[in-house]
Amino acid sequence: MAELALLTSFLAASVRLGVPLALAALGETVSERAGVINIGLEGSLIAGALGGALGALAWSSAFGGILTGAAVGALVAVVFAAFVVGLNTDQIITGTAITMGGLGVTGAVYQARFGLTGTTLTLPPLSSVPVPLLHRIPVLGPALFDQAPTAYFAVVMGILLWYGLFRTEWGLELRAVGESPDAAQAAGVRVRWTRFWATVFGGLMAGIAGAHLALDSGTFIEGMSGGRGFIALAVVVLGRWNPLWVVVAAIFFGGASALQFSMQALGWDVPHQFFLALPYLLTLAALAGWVGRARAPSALAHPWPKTSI
Amino acid sequence: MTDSGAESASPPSVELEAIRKRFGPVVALDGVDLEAFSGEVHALVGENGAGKTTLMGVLSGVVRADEGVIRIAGRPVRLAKPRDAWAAGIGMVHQHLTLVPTLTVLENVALGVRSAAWGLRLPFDQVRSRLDALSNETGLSVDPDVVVERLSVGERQRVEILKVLYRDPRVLVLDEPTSVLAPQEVEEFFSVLRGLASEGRTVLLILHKIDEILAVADRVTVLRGGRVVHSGVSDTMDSGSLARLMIGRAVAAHEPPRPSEPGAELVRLEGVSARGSKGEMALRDVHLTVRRGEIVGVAGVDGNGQRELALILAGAESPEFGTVHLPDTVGFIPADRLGEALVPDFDLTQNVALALTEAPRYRQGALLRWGRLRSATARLMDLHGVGAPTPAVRAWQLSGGNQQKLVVGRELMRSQNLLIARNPTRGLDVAAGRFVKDELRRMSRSSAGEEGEDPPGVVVISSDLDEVLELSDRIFVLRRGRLLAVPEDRRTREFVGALMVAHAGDPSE
Amino acid sequence: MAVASEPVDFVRRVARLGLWLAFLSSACQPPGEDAGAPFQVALLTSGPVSDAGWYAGAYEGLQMIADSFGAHISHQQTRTPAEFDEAFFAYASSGYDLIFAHGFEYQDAAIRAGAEFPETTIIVSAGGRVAHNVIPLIFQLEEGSYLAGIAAGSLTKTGVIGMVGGVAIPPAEGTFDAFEAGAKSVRPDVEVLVTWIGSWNDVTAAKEAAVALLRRDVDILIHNTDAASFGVFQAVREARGDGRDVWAMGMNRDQNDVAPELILGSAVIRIPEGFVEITRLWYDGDLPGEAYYAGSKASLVDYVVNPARVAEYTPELLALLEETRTGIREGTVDIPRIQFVSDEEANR
Amino acid sequence: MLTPGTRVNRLLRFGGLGVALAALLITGVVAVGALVAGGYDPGVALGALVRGAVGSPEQFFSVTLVRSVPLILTGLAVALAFRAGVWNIGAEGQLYAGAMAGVWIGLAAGDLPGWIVVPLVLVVASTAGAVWALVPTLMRLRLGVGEVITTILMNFVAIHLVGYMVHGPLQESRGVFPQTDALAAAARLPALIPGTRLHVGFAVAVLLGVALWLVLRGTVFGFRLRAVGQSPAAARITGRIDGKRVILVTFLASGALAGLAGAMEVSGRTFALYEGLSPGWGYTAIAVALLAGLHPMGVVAVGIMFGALEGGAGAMQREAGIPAAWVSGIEALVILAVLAAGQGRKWLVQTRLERGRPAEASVG
Repeated sequence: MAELALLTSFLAASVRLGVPLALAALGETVSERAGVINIGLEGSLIAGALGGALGALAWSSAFGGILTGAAVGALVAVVFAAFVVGLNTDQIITGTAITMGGLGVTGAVYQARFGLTGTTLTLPPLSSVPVPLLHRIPVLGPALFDQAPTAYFAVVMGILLWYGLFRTEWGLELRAVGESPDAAQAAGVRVRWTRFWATVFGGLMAGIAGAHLALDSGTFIEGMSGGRGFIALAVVVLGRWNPLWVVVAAIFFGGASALQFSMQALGWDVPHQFFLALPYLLTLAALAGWVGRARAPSALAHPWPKTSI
Repeated sequence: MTDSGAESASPPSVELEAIRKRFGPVVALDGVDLEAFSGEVHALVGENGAGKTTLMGVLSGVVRADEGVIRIAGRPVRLAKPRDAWAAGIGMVHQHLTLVPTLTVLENVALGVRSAAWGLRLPFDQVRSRLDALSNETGLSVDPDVVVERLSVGERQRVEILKVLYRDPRVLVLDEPTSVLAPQEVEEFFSVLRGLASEGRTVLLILHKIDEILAVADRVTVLRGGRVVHSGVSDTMDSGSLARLMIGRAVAAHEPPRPSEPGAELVRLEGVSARGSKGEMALRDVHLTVRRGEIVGVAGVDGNGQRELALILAGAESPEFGTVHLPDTVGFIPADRLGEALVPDFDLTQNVALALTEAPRYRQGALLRWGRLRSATARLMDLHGVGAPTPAVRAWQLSGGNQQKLVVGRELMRSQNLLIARNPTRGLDVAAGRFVKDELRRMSRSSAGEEGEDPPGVVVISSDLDEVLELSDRIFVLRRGRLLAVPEDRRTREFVGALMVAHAGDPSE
Repeated sequence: MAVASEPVDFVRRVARLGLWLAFLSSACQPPGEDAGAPFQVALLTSGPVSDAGWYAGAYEGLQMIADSFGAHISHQQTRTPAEFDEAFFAYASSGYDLIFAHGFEYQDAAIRAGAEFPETTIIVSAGGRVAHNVIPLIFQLEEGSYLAGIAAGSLTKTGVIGMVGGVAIPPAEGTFDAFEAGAKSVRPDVEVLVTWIGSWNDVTAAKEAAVALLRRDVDILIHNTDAASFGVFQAVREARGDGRDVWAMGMNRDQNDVAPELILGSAVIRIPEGFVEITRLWYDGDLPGEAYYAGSKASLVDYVVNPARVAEYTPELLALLEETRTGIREGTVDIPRIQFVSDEEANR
Repeated sequence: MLTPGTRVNRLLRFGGLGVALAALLITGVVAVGALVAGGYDPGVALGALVRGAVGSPEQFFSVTLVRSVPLILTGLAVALAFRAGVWNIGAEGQLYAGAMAGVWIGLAAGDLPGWIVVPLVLVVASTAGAVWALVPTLMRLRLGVGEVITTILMNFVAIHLVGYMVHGPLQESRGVFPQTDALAAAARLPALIPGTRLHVGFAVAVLLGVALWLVLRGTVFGFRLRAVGQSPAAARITGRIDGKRVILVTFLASGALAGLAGAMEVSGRTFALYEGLSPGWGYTAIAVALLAGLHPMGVVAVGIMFGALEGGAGAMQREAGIPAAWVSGIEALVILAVLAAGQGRKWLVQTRLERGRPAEASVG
C-alpha cells in the first residue's frame, strides 16, 4: 500500500514536472516542423514566467496570468521571428541572443518593478482540478487526473497538434515548409508567413509554460526557468517531432527529474549530484536507445530564401 | 516578330510583352514577346543561357520580371510569387523537381491546395479519387502512398505532372520534362501532352532535342541571348534550320565512332551485388570488364542501380558481395553537378583541389600547394573553355555547361586511367553537350598520357539512350540491378530502348 | 525601495540601530556623492541581489551603511570566479576602503587582493581565510537553526522532519546539521530527511523536492534554498489546502510574514545589521584581525517565532527555546558547527 | 576588368566598416533609450563601459584581454566544429571537463617544476575536453543521433559532475568549502605582461587562432574539413574523403580547444575549481564564432570585442549602478544589432550589384 502511494506520488510529480516541458516542447515542435529551431526558447520561457506573474497580479487571477504569459512569450518570439524569418539571420546565433536578452531583460524589468532586492510575490494559485470520476481510479487517478488545468491543456494540445500537423492542410503546408521550403513555395505555400506564425506559436506555448512555472510555484524570481528551454529542445528530439510522443517524452523527462527528488527523499546514500544529473543521463540513454535515426525536418535551421552572397 | 497562327481568332491564352530580367550584371531576358494559344503544344527552345528557364520562371511566379506585361486570356496579371501563377491558372513542372522528398505522393499532390473548411481538414479520400481519375486519364500511374524519396527520377516526374494537373491549370508549363524518360516513355508522354492540349489547354514546353521538338510541338519559339529570334509553326521547320536558329550557325554532323583497339584490362567486376541507400538490393551479380581505349556505355533509367554501379566503379563505395579490380585513380563525373561533383560555395580552384588532395604533385606533406592548384585551374579553364572571368568565382555562379566542363577537365587531371561518367550531358545545351561528348571520345582514342601511355577507358552510365548509342564501343543496359549486354548486331534505338523500359524503375523489387 | 515588502522588519531594524545611527547620519553627505563621503564601501555578490534573501540582505546592508555613515557605496555582481580578482582590483585601486565579498568563494581572491592593497579591508562572508585586512564574517546561523530544530522536533507529530537545500555549500550544510542536532536533542528518534536541488533559484525544483518530502510523512519542512524557498512554502500551502497538518520554517531572513499561515518561525541572520556592525567596528578602528563571528551573542542570529503562529507552541517549548538561546549565548549549549576558519588560519 | 567576383569582394570589404558603424549606432540608440527608461544616466553608463573596457592599460590588459581568453578558445572550438558541419553546442561542458582535469593534474603534479606542470595541465585538460566530446561524437557517428541535443545534455551532466568533484574527490583539503585547493605557483600560467593579470593563455589563444587559420587554409586536412562541412556528398563522392573520420577528428579537436579554455581559467585566473566557473562561455562562444563568420582570426577579434564589452559592463555595474541583469540584455542587443547590420549589408550589396552595369562575364 505504501509502495502504491509512493508510485502515485511519483507519477503525479512526473506529470507536474513534465507539464512545462511539454508545453514548451509542443510549441517548439510546431516551429521546428516549419524549419525554425528556436534556441531562444529559454528567453520566451522566462519572459512568460515574468509575464505570468505580472498578469496574475494585475488581474488577480491565475488565468489572467496564463494569458499574459502567453502574450509575452509570443512577443519575444515575434522579435526572434522578425530576425530569422524577416531578416533571414542565422537561427542559432539569434536564438542565443534571445536567450541572453530574455534572461537579462526579465531581470531588469523585475528589479524595476519590485525593487533591486526583490520581493516575495504571492501569486493566485494554479489549483489542481480533479477530473470527475477518473481521479478516483486507484494509483493512476490521483496521479494523472488531479492536475493543474495547464496539464490537461498540454495533453489536449498534444492531440490537437498531432491532428493539426498530420491531418489538416495547414499541417501539411507547415511540414512541407520545414522539409523543403522551395518545393512548398513552388506549390503556392506562403513560406515566410508559415514560418513566422509557427515561430510565434512556439513562443506563445513557451510563454504559457513560463507562466505555469511562475503560477505553480506561486512566485517569480530571476532565472527561474533554469534551463528548461534547452531541455524542451531535447524533448522535441526525444519525441521525434511528433506532438503525441513529445508529450510522452516530456513526462519521461519529468519522471527522471521526479526520481531525483523521490530518491533523495528516500535517503539514499548516493551523492545527490548523481540524481541531479540523472535526467540528462537518462535522456542521453533514451536518445541512444530508441530515438536513433529519427530525422529532423530537412530544412531545420536553414534560412530561406537562401541568400546568394 | 511573332508569326501568329491560324488560331488567332480568340485572344492568346498566354501573352508576354517586352519582358526584361537582369540578374546582377547578367541580362537574362532582353525584351521577350511571346504568344501561346489554347489547344496548342508550344515548344520553347534555345541554348543554355538563352533565357528559357528564366522566362518560364517569370511565368510561374518564381522569378519576378523587371519590366514587361503578362496577359493571361487577355487579362493583365501580376505574377510575383508561385501562388499568383497558380491563381492565374498556370501550372509549372520545373526542371529541378519541386516535390517534398519526405512526404508521400498523395501529400505532395494535395500540398498547397485548400479544399474547404479553411484547411482544417485534409481530404485524403477526395485527393485519392481525383488522383486515380487523373492517372487513368493520362496513363501516368504511381502509388499514392509511397514516400517520394523512394521513387525513381522518372516516377517523380510523373508525380510532378500529376500534381500540376490536379489543380486543373489552363496553361501547363514544363521545363525539360523528357530528360529523365526512356524513349518509349517519351512517346507516351508526348501523346499525353497532345491529349491535354486537345482539351483546350495550352502546353508550353522547354526542350533540347530537336527531333523531340519536331515530333511534339505545334509551334516553336526560339530564344537566343535573351531575345526571341523566331516564332512559328513547326511544320515549316526541319532539324537543320532549327539548329541554326538555336545556335546561330550551322552544326557539323558528328562523326560515327571509329572502331577502337582495346588495350589492357582496367576494370573487372565479378559477381558484384550492392545495396542502395534504402537497404534494397540495387545491384545483383554484375560482371563487367573495361579495357583501355574503349568507351563502355551503360544505358538505363535512373533508379535501376545506376548510382550504385557508378560509385563502385569510381571507388567511392564497396560492394556487399563480389570482387572489384580498379586502377589506382579513377575520374568520376557524378550525375548531380552541384550536389556531388562540386561544392557550390567553393571557388573554382578549391573545386579542382577537391579531386586532387591525394595527388603528390599538389601536396607537400600535409600542405596543399595552392600556387600549383591555381595555375592548374587556370590552365584547365583555358584548355576546356570554362567560361568564367577568374578562378576565384564560386562554382554556383557558373552556368551548367561551364560547371560540367570544369568537372570533366578536373576528372581528366585526376586520372589518366579510367573515367566514369553519369548522365554527362544532362541539362547541357547542344553545344556544351557536344563539347563534353567530344572530350570523352577524344580522350578514349588518343594517347592521353603525357608520357605517351595507353589511352584511358571510359564508362558512360546514362539514361540518355542517344548519348550511349553515339559514344559507346560496347553497350550494356542496367535494369533492376542487372547488367545486360547488348549484342553488337542489335545496337538499335528500338531494341535497347525496349530493354531499358521493361518495368523500368520499379523499386519494389 | 525594495524593503517596502517588509516594512515592519525594516522599521524595527532602524529603530534598534537607534541613537548612533541618527548621530552619524546627521553629520554626513547624502549617499552617492563622492566628494565629502567619509569613505567608500563596495559589495560583491555572485548572484542577483533581487533574491529577497542572502544577496538581498547584503545589498540592504550596503544601503544601510550608506544611510548611516554617509559612505559612498557600489555593488558588482560577479558572474564567475574568474572575475573576482578583477573586481577586487577595480575597487581597491579606486580607493574603496571596505569591500564586502558576500560568499566563501571570494576567499582566495580576497587574500590575493588583500596582499596587494594593504589599505583596503575585505570582509568575506562565510570565508575561511584570514589576513590582517581580510576578515571572514561568519554568520552563526547554526545557532538559529539549532533552535528551529528544537521547535521542529517538539512540534512534529509524525516524527519525520525535512530539509530542502539549494546548493550544498558549507553554510547551508552547517545549518542542516544543527537543525538535525536540535531536533534530536528533544526527540532522539526523529527522522530527518534532506534533499538538495542544486540551485538557488529553481523554485519549481524546490517545490517538487518539498512535495516528495511531504509524501514521506514529513510534517515540518525547513529550507536553505534562498530565493527558491517560495517553492517550499507553496508545496506546504498546497498540502495544507489538502487538509494536511504540515508546516514550514523560514531561513536566512525573517520570512514569517511571507506566509504567516504556514510558517512556524524563521532561523534568521540579520545580514544588514551584521554589515553595519562590521562597518562600525572598522570605522572606530576596532575591527580585529581575525574572523568576526556574528551569532546570537550579538543578536545577529536568532530563531524568531512567528507571532501569528505562537499558539502552536506550548509554553514549555517557548521556555526551552529561551533557555537554549541563553545557553548558546553563554556557551553552555554545545551545537555542531562548521569550522570555517581553521586554527592554523586563525593563528596566522 | 572589374569582374563581378571582385566587385562583390570589394563591396563586402568596404561594407565591413559600415556594418560595425551601423551596429554601433543601433546598439547605441536602443541602449540609451533603455537606460533613460530605466532611470539611469546614459552618459555615466556608457562612459563607464568605455573606461572599463579600454580606459587604462590595466583595464585593457588585465580585464578585456584576460576576459577574452575563454571566449576566444571556446569560440575557436565552435568555429572549427561548425566549419566541418558539426553543431557542437557543448563547449560549455567540454570547458568544465577541461577545468576539472586541469585542476586535478595541477594539484597532483604540483611538486614538479613549472615548465613541466603547466604544459601537463594544458594537455590533460585538452584531452579531457576531447573525451567529453567523444560521447556526442560516437552517438552521431555510430547511432545517428544529432549532436545539437546530446552536447546540450552533456553540458548539464558536466555541471553536476563539477558539483560532485568539489564536494567529493577534489574538495579542498579541509573538506569544508566546495572548491579545490589552490594550485601551486608552478601549476599557474605565467604572466604574459609582468605587472598585469594577463597570462600566457592569451598568447596561446591567439597563436591557436593563427594556427587554426593556417590549418584551414593551407593543409589537406583543413581543406577536407571545409569540404565536409560545405557539402558532405561532394566531399565523399568527388573528394573521396572519409567524412566520419574528419568529423571524429574535428569534434575531438573542438572539445580539446574548449577543454583548454577550462584549463586556462583555472590555471590562469581562479587557480582553483569552483561551481559556476563559467557564466555560459560555451553558449556565448556560438555568438562569437558566428559573428566572426567562423574565421579563426575573426574569432580572436570578436572574442576581444566581447571581452571588452563584458569588462566594460563590470565597470558599468560599479560606477553607474547598472544591475548585472542589464549586461546580458545589452550583450544580446549588440548581437542582434550586428546581425541586423550584416543582413543590411548583404541587401545593400545585392541592390548595388543589380543596379550595376551588365558585365561581360558569363556568370549567372
